[in-house]
Amino acid sequence: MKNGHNLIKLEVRSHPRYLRLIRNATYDIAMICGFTEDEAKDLRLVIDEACTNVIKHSYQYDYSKPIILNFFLYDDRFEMLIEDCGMKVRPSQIRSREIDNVKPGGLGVYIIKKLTDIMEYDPTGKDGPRLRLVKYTKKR
Amino acid sequence: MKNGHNLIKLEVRSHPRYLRLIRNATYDIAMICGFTEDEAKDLRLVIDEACTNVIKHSYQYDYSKPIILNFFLYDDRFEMLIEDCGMKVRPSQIRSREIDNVKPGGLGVYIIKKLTDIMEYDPTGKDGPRLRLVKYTKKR
Amino acid sequence: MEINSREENGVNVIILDGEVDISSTDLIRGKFKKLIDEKKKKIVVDLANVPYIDSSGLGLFVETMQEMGKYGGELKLAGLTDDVKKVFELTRLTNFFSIFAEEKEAIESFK
Amino acid sequence: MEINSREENGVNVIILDGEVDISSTDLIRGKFKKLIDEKKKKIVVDLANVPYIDSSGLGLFVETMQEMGKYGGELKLAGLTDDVKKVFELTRLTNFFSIFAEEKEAIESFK
Ligand SMILES: Nc1ncnc2c1ncn2[C@@H]1O[C@H](COP(=O)(O)OP(=O)(O)O)[C@@H](O)[C@H]1O
Ligand SMILES: Nc1ncnc2c1ncn2[C@@H]1O[C@H](COP(=O)(O)OP(=O)(O)O)[C@@H](O)[C@H]1O
Repeated sequence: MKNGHNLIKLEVRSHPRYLRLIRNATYDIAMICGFTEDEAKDLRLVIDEACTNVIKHSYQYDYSKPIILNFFLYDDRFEMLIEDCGMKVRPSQIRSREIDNVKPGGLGVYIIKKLTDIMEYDPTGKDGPRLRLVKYTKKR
Repeated sequence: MKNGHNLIKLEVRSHPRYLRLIRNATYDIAMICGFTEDEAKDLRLVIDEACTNVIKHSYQYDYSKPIILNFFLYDDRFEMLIEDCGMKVRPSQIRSREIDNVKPGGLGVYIIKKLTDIMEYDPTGKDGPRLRLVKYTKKR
Repeated sequence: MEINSREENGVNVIILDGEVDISSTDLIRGKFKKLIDEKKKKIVVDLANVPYIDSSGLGLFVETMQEMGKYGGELKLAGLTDDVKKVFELTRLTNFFSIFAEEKEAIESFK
Repeated sequence: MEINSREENGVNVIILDGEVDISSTDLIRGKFKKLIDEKKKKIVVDLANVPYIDSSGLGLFVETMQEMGKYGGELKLAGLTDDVKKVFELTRLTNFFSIFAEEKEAIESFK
């Protein structure tokens, strides 16, 4: 299966009730793309963490804003591009805390980084910030 | 939960491998919208039949074309708008066969009509034909 | 879609595992075609592990049944899950096919 | 998310049923808050029916554990499914919490 073009697009509002839909869709897409069940579950968690951060940080819990998810499959990698039109921050501000200094928050970015190969936050998108997440496929 | 605006948009290519994703997403969305499990399963079947017809008839099995699904929730109804950019036919051509004259094909439109309250095929959309499916919510 | 098959007492049993839609009907059709080419008269399709079916699956069974009818064969269905049974009922195909709760019963009915 | 609870031998058992993410953490937090307000020292959370958890759920447990620590209480976890356990391992929280295979063991460990 070789595809360089935009595979799938999912647009929802920034309401937590859509997280489950987003997770299930991501899992299905990852399975279609040939990832193993475990890898698909990892990507399901990654997208949840990324969208939760959009709701919390970018939209400050405003549940009525758009979240646009784009899924691309290339020969060597799977990409997820998460677009929103909320608050932009400096990329350096998207960072996880020290993992061994246990605190209630600050685990989302850590999980995303741990389970993907590239995490790139770009605040300069036309409509708002975008988070680009890349996972290389096994065949690499 | 009251929403008059576009709830959710899902865009995929016209490949059968996406049918499962489309079905699962529709099921999740219907559940979010407050339908019962049985109703959500009906809507899952309806969307499968509609998208299968787009792949077969509108795109003549070209698997690389866009299918755009829009889900709306109004106070009294749930709407699915299925857009493609393939062949347009006269609305009268979208019709099921006589159900008691058993033949291999011709069950899709019958199922769609049976499980929804309104089925409207509009070949005059800007980019191509659109199928509008409406299911009233119980609270009506 | 995973397809397994075996022969038991002269009955060809086809066991389907997975959802049936146009992404899997060609595979299943291929399996049926072989049996039809060999003019097999007794086929049982075990649907116990089929959680979902759409009209393309129903159409395939109707098609196969009608092809088999031409040489006096019959396709019987077994083990339908509730969701799958509902689609057969919706399209009034429950009368067109012999449907059994268990694969075993379907096989024995051919005796 | 469905939450059930009971008291057994002075231990407050919270049984969660469903996926844990920010759509359910407020509900769970409310349950914990009541017990913390009453300075309950022994809480067991039964996660056997939680197929999924994200960092907002982990954060909530850490928060609750730390609040309870202030008055000498402890939160213990039981029945983690494989997928949920993996998220605890990924974030190295398996050492931070006392984790038990069965709810019963977790309750008894408080004796
Ligand atoms: N989409 C985002 N927009 C703005 N800031 C973000 C976004 N995602 C993460 N951040 C920043 O990165 C920090 C770390 O995020 P995370 O690890 O998920 O922990 P938490 O959300 O619990 O603080 C956040 O506190 C926030 O400052
Ligand atoms: N999206 C579509 N575009 C063009 N024609 C369609 C479309 N959907 C249905 N039709 C027409 O309606 C007929 C009935 O469709 P259906 O009941 O699904 O049965 P089948 O697809 O097996 O023929 C089709 O044969 C076709 O002519």
